[in-house]
Amino acid sequence: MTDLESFRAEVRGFLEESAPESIRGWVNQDGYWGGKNPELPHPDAKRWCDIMAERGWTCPTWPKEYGGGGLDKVQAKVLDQELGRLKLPPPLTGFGLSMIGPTLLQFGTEEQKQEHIPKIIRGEIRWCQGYSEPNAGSDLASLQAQAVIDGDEITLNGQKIWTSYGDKSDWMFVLTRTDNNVKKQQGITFLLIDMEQPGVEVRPIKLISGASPFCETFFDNAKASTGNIINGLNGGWTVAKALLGHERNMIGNVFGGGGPRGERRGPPRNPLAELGREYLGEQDGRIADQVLRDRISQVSVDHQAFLLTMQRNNDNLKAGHRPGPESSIFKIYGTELNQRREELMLSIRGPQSVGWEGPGFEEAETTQTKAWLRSRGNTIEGGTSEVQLNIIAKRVLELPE
Amino acid sequence: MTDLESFRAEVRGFLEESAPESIRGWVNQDGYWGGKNPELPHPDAKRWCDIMAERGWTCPTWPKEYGGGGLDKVQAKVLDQELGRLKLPPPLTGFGLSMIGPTLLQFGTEEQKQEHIPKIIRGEIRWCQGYSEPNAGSDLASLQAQAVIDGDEITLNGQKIWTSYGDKSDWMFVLTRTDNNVKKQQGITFLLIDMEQPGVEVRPIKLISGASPFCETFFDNAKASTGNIINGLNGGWTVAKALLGHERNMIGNVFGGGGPRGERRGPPRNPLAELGREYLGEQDGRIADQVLRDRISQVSVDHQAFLLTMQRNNDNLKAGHRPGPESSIFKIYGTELNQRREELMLSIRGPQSVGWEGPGFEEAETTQTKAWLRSRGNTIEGGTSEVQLNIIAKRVLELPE
Amino acid sequence: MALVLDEEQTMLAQTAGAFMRESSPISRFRALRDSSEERGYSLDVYKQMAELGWTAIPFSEADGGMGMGLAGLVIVTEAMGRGLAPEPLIPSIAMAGQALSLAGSADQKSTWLAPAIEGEKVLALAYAERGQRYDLRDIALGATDKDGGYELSGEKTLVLGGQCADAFVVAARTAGKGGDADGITLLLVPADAAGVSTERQQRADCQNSAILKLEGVKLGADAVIGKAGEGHGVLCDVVDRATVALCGEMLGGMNEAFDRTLDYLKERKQFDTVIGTFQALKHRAARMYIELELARSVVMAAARAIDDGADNAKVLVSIAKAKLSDAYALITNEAVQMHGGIGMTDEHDIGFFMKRARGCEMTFGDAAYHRDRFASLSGY
Amino acid sequence: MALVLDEEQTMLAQTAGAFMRESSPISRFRALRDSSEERGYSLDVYKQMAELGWTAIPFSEADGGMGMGLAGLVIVTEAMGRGLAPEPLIPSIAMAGQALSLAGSADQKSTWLAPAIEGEKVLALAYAERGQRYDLRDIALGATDKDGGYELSGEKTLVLGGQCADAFVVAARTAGKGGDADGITLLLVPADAAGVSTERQQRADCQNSAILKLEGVKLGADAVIGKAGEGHGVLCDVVDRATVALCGEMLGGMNEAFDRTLDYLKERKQFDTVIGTFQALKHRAARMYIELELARSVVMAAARAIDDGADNAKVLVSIAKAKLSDAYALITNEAVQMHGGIGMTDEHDIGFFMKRARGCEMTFGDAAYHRDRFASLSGY
Repeated sequence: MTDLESFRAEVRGFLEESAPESIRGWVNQDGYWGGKNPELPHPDAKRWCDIMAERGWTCPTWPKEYGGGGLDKVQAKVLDQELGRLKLPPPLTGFGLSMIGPTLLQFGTEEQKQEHIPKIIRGEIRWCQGYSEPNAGSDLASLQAQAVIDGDEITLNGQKIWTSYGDKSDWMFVLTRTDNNVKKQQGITFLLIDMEQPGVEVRPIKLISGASPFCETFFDNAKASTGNIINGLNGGWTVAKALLGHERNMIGNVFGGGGPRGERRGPPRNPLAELGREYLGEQDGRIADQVLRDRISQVSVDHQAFLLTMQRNNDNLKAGHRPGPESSIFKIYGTELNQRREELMLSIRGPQSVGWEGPGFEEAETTQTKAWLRSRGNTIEGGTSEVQLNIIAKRVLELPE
Repeated sequence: MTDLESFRAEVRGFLEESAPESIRGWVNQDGYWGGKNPELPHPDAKRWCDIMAERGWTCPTWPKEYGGGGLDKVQAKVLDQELGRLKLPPPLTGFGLSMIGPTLLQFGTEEQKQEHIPKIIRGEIRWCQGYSEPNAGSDLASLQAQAVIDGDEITLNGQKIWTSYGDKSDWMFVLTRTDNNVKKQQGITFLLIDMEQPGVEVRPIKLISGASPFCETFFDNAKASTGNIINGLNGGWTVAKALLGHERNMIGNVFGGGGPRGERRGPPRNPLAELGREYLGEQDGRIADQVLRDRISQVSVDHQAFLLTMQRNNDNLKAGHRPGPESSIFKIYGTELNQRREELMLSIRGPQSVGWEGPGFEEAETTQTKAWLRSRGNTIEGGTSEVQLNIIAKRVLELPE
Repeated sequence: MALVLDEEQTMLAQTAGAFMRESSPISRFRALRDSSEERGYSLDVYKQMAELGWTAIPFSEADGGMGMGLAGLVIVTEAMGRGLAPEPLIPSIAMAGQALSLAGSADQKSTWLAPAIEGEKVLALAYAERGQRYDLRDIALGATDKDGGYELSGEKTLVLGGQCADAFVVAARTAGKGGDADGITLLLVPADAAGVSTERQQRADCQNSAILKLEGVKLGADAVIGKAGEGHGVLCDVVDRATVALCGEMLGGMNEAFDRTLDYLKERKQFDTVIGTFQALKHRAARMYIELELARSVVMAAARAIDDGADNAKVLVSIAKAKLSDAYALITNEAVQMHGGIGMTDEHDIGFFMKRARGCEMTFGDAAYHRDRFASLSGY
Repeated sequence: MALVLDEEQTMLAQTAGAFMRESSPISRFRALRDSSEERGYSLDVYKQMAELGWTAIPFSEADGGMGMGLAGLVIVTEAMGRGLAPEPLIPSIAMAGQALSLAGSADQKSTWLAPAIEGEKVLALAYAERGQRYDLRDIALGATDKDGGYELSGEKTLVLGGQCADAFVVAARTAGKGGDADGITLLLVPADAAGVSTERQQRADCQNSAILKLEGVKLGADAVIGKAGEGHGVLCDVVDRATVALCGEMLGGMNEAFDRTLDYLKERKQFDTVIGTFQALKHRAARMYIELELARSVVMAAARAIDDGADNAKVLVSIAKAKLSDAYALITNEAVQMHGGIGMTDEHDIGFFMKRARGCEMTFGDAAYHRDRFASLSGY
């Protein structure tokens, strides 16, 4: 038995013994986010997280010294496979795991890592991201939230917007303005702040599509300690950029519709075609309205082309070629494709697409109409399409400024 | 009998007596352009021009003192109606009549008018326009053709491009650079130059669609006299702009497909639909290919909307409202619509659209394919679509620079 | 058919614009949306509109109208579109009122049309049924002969302005089957007749429509508008007129959305510069402007063609609705995109126009439907 | 099916690119166009391609090929597309050669396929007929039974590489009627058979095709490729392969047109600044880039799917041709527009790509045809 085989046996044994029976096969899009007052999408969600965190397996590849699993990539894959075998859900999700944790591991001091990483791994603290401001959207670096330092204490005033799950989070990693007299990128400090204090107020944002996870966050003499500055005073832009790149890839993948499936054979199930058949009827086995049928094919063909391009990108990476800035195309194309798909569904549903709620409309109809409205934000959030096009023009095409 | 009635009687009598019988009912898209060695699209074209020029009726509203007809607008309309009654073609056309003549009347000195206007009216001199240069397209003011003045003599060096009918013209009105040390618009002189001299060489330009009326004109120490400067040294930009506005309206009208027909009733003959029926067949009275049928409707609906907008613009002018810079929309929309129409015709003809000449292709097919290629230039010549969009953004929408 | 406003129309446009700016800012629309009041519009504002004569505009003087035609009506629906005013001018005047005007008996006119023109009664036209798309022959709701009159049972949906209407013009089938042009009858059904009830619908565009439920509603023979079984032609004419009126509303909405976006482009700063300086946005704004200009032309032409009884009136109606549907969607999509994140919030007003654009698109046929109709009317 | 070039393919791409840059600049294409020579391509260059092994790429080793499949072939057609090389690789190798490879007898292979692979013979596939669009069942040209063989009379058009071909694979009808899938037979017709003549066609894209005239051409039963009456399936498979090869060419052409436009944007000045600084042009260029990336993915996927015999191969072929048709047209339209007036002159090379884009679009089905096929294959 190789080392890997014995590792697999160990993992399998542990999971079979320890994982709550109840959580096997449980599928939840959102996952378990942890935090001080965690929401429990499944009664055993926290228990399952605790069991895994005990071994550091909520963050399998993170260093053991901070409570991580200390696994190498091959081992982590084994763990993943074994979880899949027992249909076990990921024990923990959230911005601690995906964003601030890796950032701390890269930029944090020893003290900062000791302080925050273990809590992230154990899902004790739920994190949110404080980047955008009402007047700093595409031009993030023009942010204004002012942090004033006096000895060890920092006082923060200003406003953040588009804070996802701000109302459910315990701590925020936030970009603050700490110098107004230098080039704007050079006066930004990356700060961790405890949201449980009187100076921090969070208000959920309602979108045109209805409720949303987004919030506005207001700082009125909110306090933080200088020990929670990451990468030094006025060193925040470097950290922010590293994080942003990560976020864009995530979004591209989300809107791509679940990523590439290299080995899939035959025509995949096409929900647009099914909708077309339902609302437009059939004639000789074809969707009766040939103009809409052609539009369905346009979107479907483009969708396939997009998935294949994501696959090609992955295959290139796997083959050891460097990733290029061309990944910007995924964000633009994926989000616009999603909008086109949603608009096409409106057209297919016709008069039944005007509803917000019943009576007279089915839930599938009103849900889709709201999804359409929500999709209009896809080309704005996470870097507008216009900014992405600028990036391609500059970095890929090397067109002059 | 009112004055107008007696005028009409006089006109009618004159035309019935003097107009060559042979030319009645003659329709020619291009018309008679005059010049020193005029082309005769009809054997009596020059005779007919001479007869009308005798009375100044080639340019009915121009002042009598320079040989024009001296008619007011109402009289000119009567003349037009009487010409129509006898199916008589316009006696003369060309850039003398439409462009440099009106410009001279507005900007020329008494001496210049005396010298040039009578010859224009009589069709003795064929004029062409020397504006664009290889490196001064959309940015016309950056033109380089250098005119150096020594006493009464001007020496011109440089190159012009896109000179329509340069190879058939006798004189050119040309924009020249006369001062390199001021803002570029302020160092331009508008000059009239005799092309029959060793220093002027004209070469026709072949386009991607085949032969064209366009030429390149090369000046190698070409000579002109200072008496032929219009609006003074370095005063050329004002003249050029006045002329350009005029040209754009002309082009918009051309691509609009013949202008508005307010009183037309019922669906007009639709050549796209006829082509669709021919190449795609019919089913239940409809064009069999419903996707192309929808594309035909898209172009046709947009064409009607465009014609109605031209009509609305005219109706507004008739009602005494001022013309606005929004006429830029006609150039953009008309030319792009024409391109869409040509591309749609390619699609309808399918494989039969790949021909340049026979065998295997009908003349209607190869002619259309060349017309498609030619149409691609429509959004470039006479001010690119990009420049037109800039104009709308600036002058109509008042967006900041 | 001159595509220009005459003096009377110019004055109407000025007063309509001023009245709507004054009495129907978007804040009013928002307040109505957020209120739980069943009516969904202001009866007070509607009565003022009637006092201004708006409810009388399209009708002949013989009917007690102003004889200003659809060319006049689109002027006020345009003004209403700018403010997203939810008052039932189109349902009561351009739809049910037009049906009575075109085919109603003298008695029906005096009982229902006259008070509708006065703004004292509000009418609605109920033709749409669940599962129907845009074809006006798809009427299945049956009216059965009963005691020399009719008995009606079934359900209509998307009855514009149907909540709180005083009476309904109901398109019912007295012969044939769904899909037939023949056999459709228009019937006048008072809201207080036994068996009639409505349920207000919640729409994404927050405009007003209702489900109309008819349970064994008994009507006399005098409830028939025009001739029994021949309602399809009237219905088509009415919906054509309503389509043009709606196109007027759409024109107002897209102009308002565009103006707001233009203002935003001139004021919003990113990267230390006003975003209206970015050429890519300028070009897109210029293209929207072109679409706005074309849209205005086709609305004016369609209204005048119907007023003149022109042969090509139906063709022009389809041109108008096809163009307006696409243009309103384009402009409002772009408006939200150019507003960025703030445009996605419910707090900001620009999203209302995007929602309304789609609501209008899916009413009386979308662009593809009208291009198909254009093609058929053009004989190909 | 990894969408990435392996080592062998990478090397092929490098040598193919280098060879084409060296031996097939656009100036050569122009010179061929302006020459009155009947052949329309360089036999010398074609022989060099064969020496490089290109003519052997897609065939199995059993057939004397290199076994590199379509995935290999699209690499060289892409390189050829950059230089608009008119050599008949697609007609002889991807079309007629594939037909022989898929369905030919041992004898047919040794007589015709082997020398085609050697580059010593050039073959062509004649299937298109005047009045046909893209449906491969629309074969009317009749082959009648005669003396245990066939007699062929009629005309084929748009026979790619048909001028100067040494033999033709002709799709003829031996049963049924135009529109039927059954009854189509592929026949091998040597160019020097009695009654065979060709006439070169003049195309807007200046590529090579011919009319093939058959007047009482007599063939033995051994002329049948595969089984009589069952040629439709082979023809479809062959045209699918040729479509992918053509998509490779299109990919090369659109990349070349784009690169040239990008260079021009970086160099051309207007209003005292390089036009590549204008944001509106930048955004359009970025959108073209996205289309280029998608295009490359779908071409690679379609080639590999056919090579692997994947179930979804036909779907991927239609995806590829639909995408490439639209993308090549878009990019070349934009290329000419961005070049401005100079791009409209015959003297400048960029227009060649715009012409070729349409020539390719109308070959083997345009985007709409392939979207329709995609839908049918997907079962809706």
